[in-house]
Amino acid sequence: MAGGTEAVAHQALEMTDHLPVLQVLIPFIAAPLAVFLGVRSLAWPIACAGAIASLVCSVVLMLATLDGSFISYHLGGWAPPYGIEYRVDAANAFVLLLISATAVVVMPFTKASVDAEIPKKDHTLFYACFMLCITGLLGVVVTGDAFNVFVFLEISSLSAYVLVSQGSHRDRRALTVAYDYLLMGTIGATFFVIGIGFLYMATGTLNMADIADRIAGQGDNRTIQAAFAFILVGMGLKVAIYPLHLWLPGAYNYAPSAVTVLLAATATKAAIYVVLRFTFSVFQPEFTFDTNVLYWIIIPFALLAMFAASLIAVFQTNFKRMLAYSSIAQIGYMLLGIGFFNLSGLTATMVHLFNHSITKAALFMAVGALVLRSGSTFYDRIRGMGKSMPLTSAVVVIGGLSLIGIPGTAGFVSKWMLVQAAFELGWWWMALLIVASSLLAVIYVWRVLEVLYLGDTAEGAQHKEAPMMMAGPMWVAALACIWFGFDTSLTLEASRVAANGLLSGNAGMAPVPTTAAGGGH
Amino acid sequence: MDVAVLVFLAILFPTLASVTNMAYRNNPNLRDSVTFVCAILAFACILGILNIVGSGISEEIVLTEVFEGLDIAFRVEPLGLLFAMVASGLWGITHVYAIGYMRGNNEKNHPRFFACFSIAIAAAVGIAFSANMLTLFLFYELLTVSTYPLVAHKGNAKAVYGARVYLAVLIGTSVALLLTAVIWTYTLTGTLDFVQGGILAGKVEGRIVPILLGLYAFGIGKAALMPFHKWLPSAMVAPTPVSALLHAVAVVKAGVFTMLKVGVYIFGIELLADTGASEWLMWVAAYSIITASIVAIMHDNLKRRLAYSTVSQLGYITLGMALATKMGILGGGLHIAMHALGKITLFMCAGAIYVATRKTEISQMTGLGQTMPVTFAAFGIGALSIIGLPPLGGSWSKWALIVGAADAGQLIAIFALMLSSILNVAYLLPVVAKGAFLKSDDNPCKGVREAPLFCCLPPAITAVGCLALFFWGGMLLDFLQPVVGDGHG
Amino acid sequence: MIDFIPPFLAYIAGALLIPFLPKGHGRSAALCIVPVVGAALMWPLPMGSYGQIGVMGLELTLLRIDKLSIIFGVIFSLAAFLAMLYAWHIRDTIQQSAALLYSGSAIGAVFCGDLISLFFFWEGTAIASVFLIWARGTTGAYFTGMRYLVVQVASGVILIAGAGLFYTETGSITFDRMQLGSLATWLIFLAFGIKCAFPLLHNWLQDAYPAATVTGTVVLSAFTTKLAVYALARSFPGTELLIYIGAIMTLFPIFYAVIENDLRRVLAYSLNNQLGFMVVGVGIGTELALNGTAAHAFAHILYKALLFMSVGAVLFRTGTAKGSELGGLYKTMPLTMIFCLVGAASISAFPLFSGFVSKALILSAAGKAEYHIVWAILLFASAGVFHHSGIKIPYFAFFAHDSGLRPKEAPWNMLLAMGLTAFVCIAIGCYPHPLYALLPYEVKYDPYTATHVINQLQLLMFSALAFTVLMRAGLYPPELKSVNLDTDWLYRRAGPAVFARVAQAVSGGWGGTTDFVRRCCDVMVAILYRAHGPDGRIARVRPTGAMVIWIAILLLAVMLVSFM
Amino acid sequence: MADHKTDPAKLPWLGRKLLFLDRPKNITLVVYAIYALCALLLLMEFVYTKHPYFGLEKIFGFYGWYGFVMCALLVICARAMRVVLIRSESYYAPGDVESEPYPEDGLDRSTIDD
Repeated sequence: MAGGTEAVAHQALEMTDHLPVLQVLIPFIAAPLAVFLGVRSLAWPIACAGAIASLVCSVVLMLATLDGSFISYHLGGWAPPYGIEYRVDAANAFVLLLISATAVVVMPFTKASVDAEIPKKDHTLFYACFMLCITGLLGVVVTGDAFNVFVFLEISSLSAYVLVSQGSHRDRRALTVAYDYLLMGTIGATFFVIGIGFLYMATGTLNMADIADRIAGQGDNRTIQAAFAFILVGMGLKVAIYPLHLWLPGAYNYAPSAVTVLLAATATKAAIYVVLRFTFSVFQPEFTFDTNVLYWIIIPFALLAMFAASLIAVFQTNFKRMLAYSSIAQIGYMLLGIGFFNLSGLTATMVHLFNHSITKAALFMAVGALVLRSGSTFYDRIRGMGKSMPLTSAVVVIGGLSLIGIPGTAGFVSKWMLVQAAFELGWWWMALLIVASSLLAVIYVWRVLEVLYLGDTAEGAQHKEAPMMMAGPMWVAALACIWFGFDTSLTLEASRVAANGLLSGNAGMAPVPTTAAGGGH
Repeated sequence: MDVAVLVFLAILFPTLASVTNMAYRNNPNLRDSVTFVCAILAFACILGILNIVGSGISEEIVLTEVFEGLDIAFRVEPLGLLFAMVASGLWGITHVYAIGYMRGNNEKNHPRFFACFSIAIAAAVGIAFSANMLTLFLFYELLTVSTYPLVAHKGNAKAVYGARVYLAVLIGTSVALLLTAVIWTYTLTGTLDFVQGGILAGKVEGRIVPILLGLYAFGIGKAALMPFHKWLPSAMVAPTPVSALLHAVAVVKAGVFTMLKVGVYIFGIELLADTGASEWLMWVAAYSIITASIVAIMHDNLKRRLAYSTVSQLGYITLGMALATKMGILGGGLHIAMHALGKITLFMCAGAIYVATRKTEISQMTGLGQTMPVTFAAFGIGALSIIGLPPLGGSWSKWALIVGAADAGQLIAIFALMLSSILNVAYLLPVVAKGAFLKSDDNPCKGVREAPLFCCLPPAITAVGCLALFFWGGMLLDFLQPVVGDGHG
Repeated sequence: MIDFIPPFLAYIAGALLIPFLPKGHGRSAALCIVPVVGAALMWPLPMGSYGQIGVMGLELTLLRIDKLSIIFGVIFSLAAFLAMLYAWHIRDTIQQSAALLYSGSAIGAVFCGDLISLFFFWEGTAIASVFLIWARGTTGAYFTGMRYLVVQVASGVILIAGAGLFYTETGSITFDRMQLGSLATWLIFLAFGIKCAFPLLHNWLQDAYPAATVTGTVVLSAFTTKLAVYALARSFPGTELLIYIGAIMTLFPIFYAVIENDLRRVLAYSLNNQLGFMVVGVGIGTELALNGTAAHAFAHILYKALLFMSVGAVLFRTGTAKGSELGGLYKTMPLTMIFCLVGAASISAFPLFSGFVSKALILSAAGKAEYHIVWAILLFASAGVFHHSGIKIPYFAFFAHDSGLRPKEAPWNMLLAMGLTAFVCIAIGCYPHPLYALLPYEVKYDPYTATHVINQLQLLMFSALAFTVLMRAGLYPPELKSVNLDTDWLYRRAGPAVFARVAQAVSGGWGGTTDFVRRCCDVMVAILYRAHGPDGRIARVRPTGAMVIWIAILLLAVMLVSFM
Repeated sequence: MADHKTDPAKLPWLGRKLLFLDRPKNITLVVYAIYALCALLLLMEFVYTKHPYFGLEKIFGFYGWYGFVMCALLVICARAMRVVLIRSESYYAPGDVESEPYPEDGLDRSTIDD
């Protein structure tokens, strides 16, 4: 299944061949369109159309790359390494699919929640930023050019800052938080760009595949090592690796519900993808510094995230904030999978990327619905809402179970892979640590469930079920959580192909004829 | 009909009952009757399976592949069929009882209660027919999650606390230990299928076997092996039908059933016997049996006492597995059925007493037997079956276990079984004796009548069942023979 | 086609049916008919084994008719009939059913041919009989019943454990002659021993029989221990150990009997003593000895029942069976007194009474087998039993000082039952041949030789003389309201005290430990909360500066690791 | 009631016949009868041939004196035992050694069908 097949690197001849760029271009065009048409009521349909179109693109791309091949698209016909190359293989097609699918699913939810939370006059702007953010995320993932990654990263980040600040209509603190987010995000981006600068210094190229080719065998080059450090730390901030997570809880908490859903489900995932890409494709896994960093930096910090962030989540009294910290903890799992540096580990990371994304989408949408009805996310305000909002609460249950990793949910699949990876390495103690941290997840999830189902309804509260526009997407995500807990043919397969590709480091210019299957055995 | 269809139907009917309960929350009679019909149909399905498969082993019925070489799949084999028969067969009876109990007690939230109850049954049937450890684990967790609302049903602080302990222990052990063990096994063998003779044979050796067994044994928290038994007494805050069916039959039996499955089909008794890996487990089980019995004597609260009795009795089955002899396994399997019927009778009687008199402490029940003869007679029969006295089913499983222990040359196991029987007498029969024969000073019978028909008929039926099992004991054992590779399997 | 029905089924059917019969004479009559039916089912069957059932790969034998089982079957049926007649006036369904089940189980046990069935019936006797104790309804009876049941069930589980081991060792579960040696047989031996009230295992007997109902005790006295004797005779004849155990059994209860106040307990002690004779007989194991055991069991059941009946009648009429409370009853209960005297004479082995013709067999066997000391002990025990059962019981109940009680004569059914029993006792004593014909082996023994009669009379009369002299001299211990310590002290006083201490220590230790752990957990949670809680150090969202520091640190760390 | 208890005429026939035992003088007679009987039995030693199992049996009047001595010893030992063993009736538990409710349904219960 892995590698081996002839890469489809060719001139763009037909419409379908332009998919990699269309993928990005469509939402990119939808954004200004939403503003400049000037009809507020049209903003949402346009955004929807854009999202759906890009989903179609990503589905086709995914299908095309599932066999382990990759598609190289030369922007403007300029051949790499001089021109910008969009390169799609299983790994990023998977993430593309994830991002665009999430965008589509949350669209109806966004409508309902935006109508409720944001003044009408800002709607067009909101949807424009929303689409820009998606554009940026898709671009980060699809591009094969290092500097282009930075550009798209900034597109998504800047629009995200704006989106977060939209929360100020509900709570003024959103502004401060957005400001913090901006500062920190910019620092991260700066580090990232410095790293790319180093790389350019060392190789004279910006094409990732080309860089990979050129730095092969230069494992002891200090410049390259420094580049790696800067890129890792810079992206680490976007990923919200544990001590660099400080922007995240605030941003998630105060952003409008729809934005939280989008950010939680996609933004950090795109960043993780970048980390993966750079760690395994640009820099070579054989580099000892690479593996050293994985073992000595990534794994400890991943563990730290799994426990410290989970503990914070345990003690939270604010549902949304709790989920934010849970996200940080779950990111720890993904990092741990990277740190394991074997096929199962990377598969676990990839699959968890996906599974956690749908889980958190479901949960944050449920939170959005709760906010809509109760006006707050604090436990004492949403007490007993399991009775008045059974559909929403059921989503919380399903999402919560997936978060814990109860079998039959998507979360279980990724946890299984992760533990399996640990066992394959013979690190049984690591397996125990993983399950121990998921016990913390049991606690924080169950606190919420108890609040929802066992608490007495707050005085005078007259809640009703969330509108269909919200409940629908929520349930799509929730059912996806269950579906992907059973049917892993898409997620696990794609993840495995992607992981295989990453581990074999076949990111060079020339198609790699054969690929070693996995590095962990 | 095809076995596959029947297996799906057997799981589907409880699910359907659950959906009905949620959908028609305002029509109690409809809900209850549909549930009852579903119970009958589910049981009929399982009898249908029995009719087709007999004590053989069916083809694997694959639903979907989750991991490489790991499916969600079902397969009917005697042990599972027995468990499914017990769980679903008793469901209908308990449902009748639950109607009487819930209405008689004016409990709230009926739809949620019955919905979760039915889902739990579906999960139990799923566990019974699982073809591999993954499927089993899936339903195992479903069972935990679906029973949590039942434990927390009353919603007061005590119930919430009890439910927390319940969840913490069950989820905690299964996620932390069982899952680890399962994945470890998978990593070692590349499969989790339940295969005659075990899958680990030849794949592991040395110290790993007992360690892995330990992860399984303690990871299966539902088997309530000490020290992970605490959830069981905690779960007694639940309404009595829950204690009766779930915490005496479905949930705990799911635990020990899993234990047996692991022993027989994952490790294989030859491996356990050859390596002696399960010897320590036998000690733990023996300890669990005795200690829980002693603790049971100390408790005055009837349900709590019964809970500890269950802990002790579950130890029998774990012990049977740990003996790693054919008779031990068969004895454990038999005890699943024998104890199920006995204990459900006891719990239903405890509930009937509660419905009729609101009394929960044994010391308050003195003299009640004079006015509640049916309930107390049923309790007496159930108790005798638990103790393992003739002419009740419990005596056969005890015999099989003793022979199994003798085969293994484990005198300590025999001793534990003997001592436990005596302790059983000491904590179960006083209830009957005091209730039926002692006269109390404060005339507790004043205004007390026999529990409503819905509450006292089901225990009477199960009590008769205990009696019937005595005569079917040999048949059951023959039925289970293929599990250990003998007979016509 | 089934051409036989195991007799125990008659009892079980009866027990299940009688709750549906209206209370009254009809039901009582039905109760009496059941043993007759049982006997009728058993009697015509030729020797051999019937009713083999294959269960779990084991072959159970429900019915094994041979000389040994027949004699016990006959006497058990007879005892059941007499007890039912004695209990004619009872209107308590539970007692009636229990009595039938109890007798049925005992008869089932006698006829079964394998250890599993034996276990079932063995436990059946335990469970059914306890209701006869509980039925009395007093707190004392309740606790006694519990103790009794625990002991009886213990005997059963030891039996089943032994059977299990035996099965594993030999692949057979036949209930037949076995050798002491392996753990399996020792366990079986112990199980029999408990029910047989071996010394130190005996106290359940003296505890339970006085606590049961008036009629219950009569039933109890007949079956449990004799079943154990039968089991021993079946499995361990000729086991020398039994001789010594039996000798001790005959000996020590008579001391207790002398100082015991409760007359039913006195009888229980004397029952124990009489069992000793049978156990010795089994231990000697010669044909003569085994005949003696069987005959003595036969006779014993009758006269012991008769004694319990007469004391029971007194209890029924006066509400007490304590020697210190009774006396002078001969005036109003003369018939009862006479029946009691018949029983007393029988147990004392007066010539022309049943004990005389049966006990002699055992003594002769002991003598022939050259067990001198045992023989002397048995002789002493014979004298002793006359002393306390033959003299003390009637004396303190019916004569002695006048207690002032003037109860009515016993009810007609009791009198009838006692009368019949007394008649059989005398009949056997006068004409032992039918009994001898029933015995397992051919009997070549004539009890009525001049030597035997005179020697026996000498022994008894001089014992009576001793009693008289001591009584006149005021040396005889008076009847006092009291209890005497026996082995039950171990489990009623010492055991609970030790257990309470241990439990206190353990639960204290456990409580302390859990408290400590809980406190540790609380502290840990508090610490964690301080750090991770919503306002905690770690959860606080700090200014951007903190973040920058972290970035710097992380960068440094990554570089450091990379550069290494 | 009082009549019933004291009036000999109301006693059963057999009871009336045995009333002589109430007089101490008669009891002494009975005692003497026992003495006489014992003496007679001792004399019987001369009229039959012994078939002893043991040498012990050949001693003159063995069964007699053995019975007497042993019984005397028995009583004396038991007396001594009692000193050590005796406890009050409520030693183990109050109500442990209890009578039927005295008398449960009256000394005079005439019917048995209650």
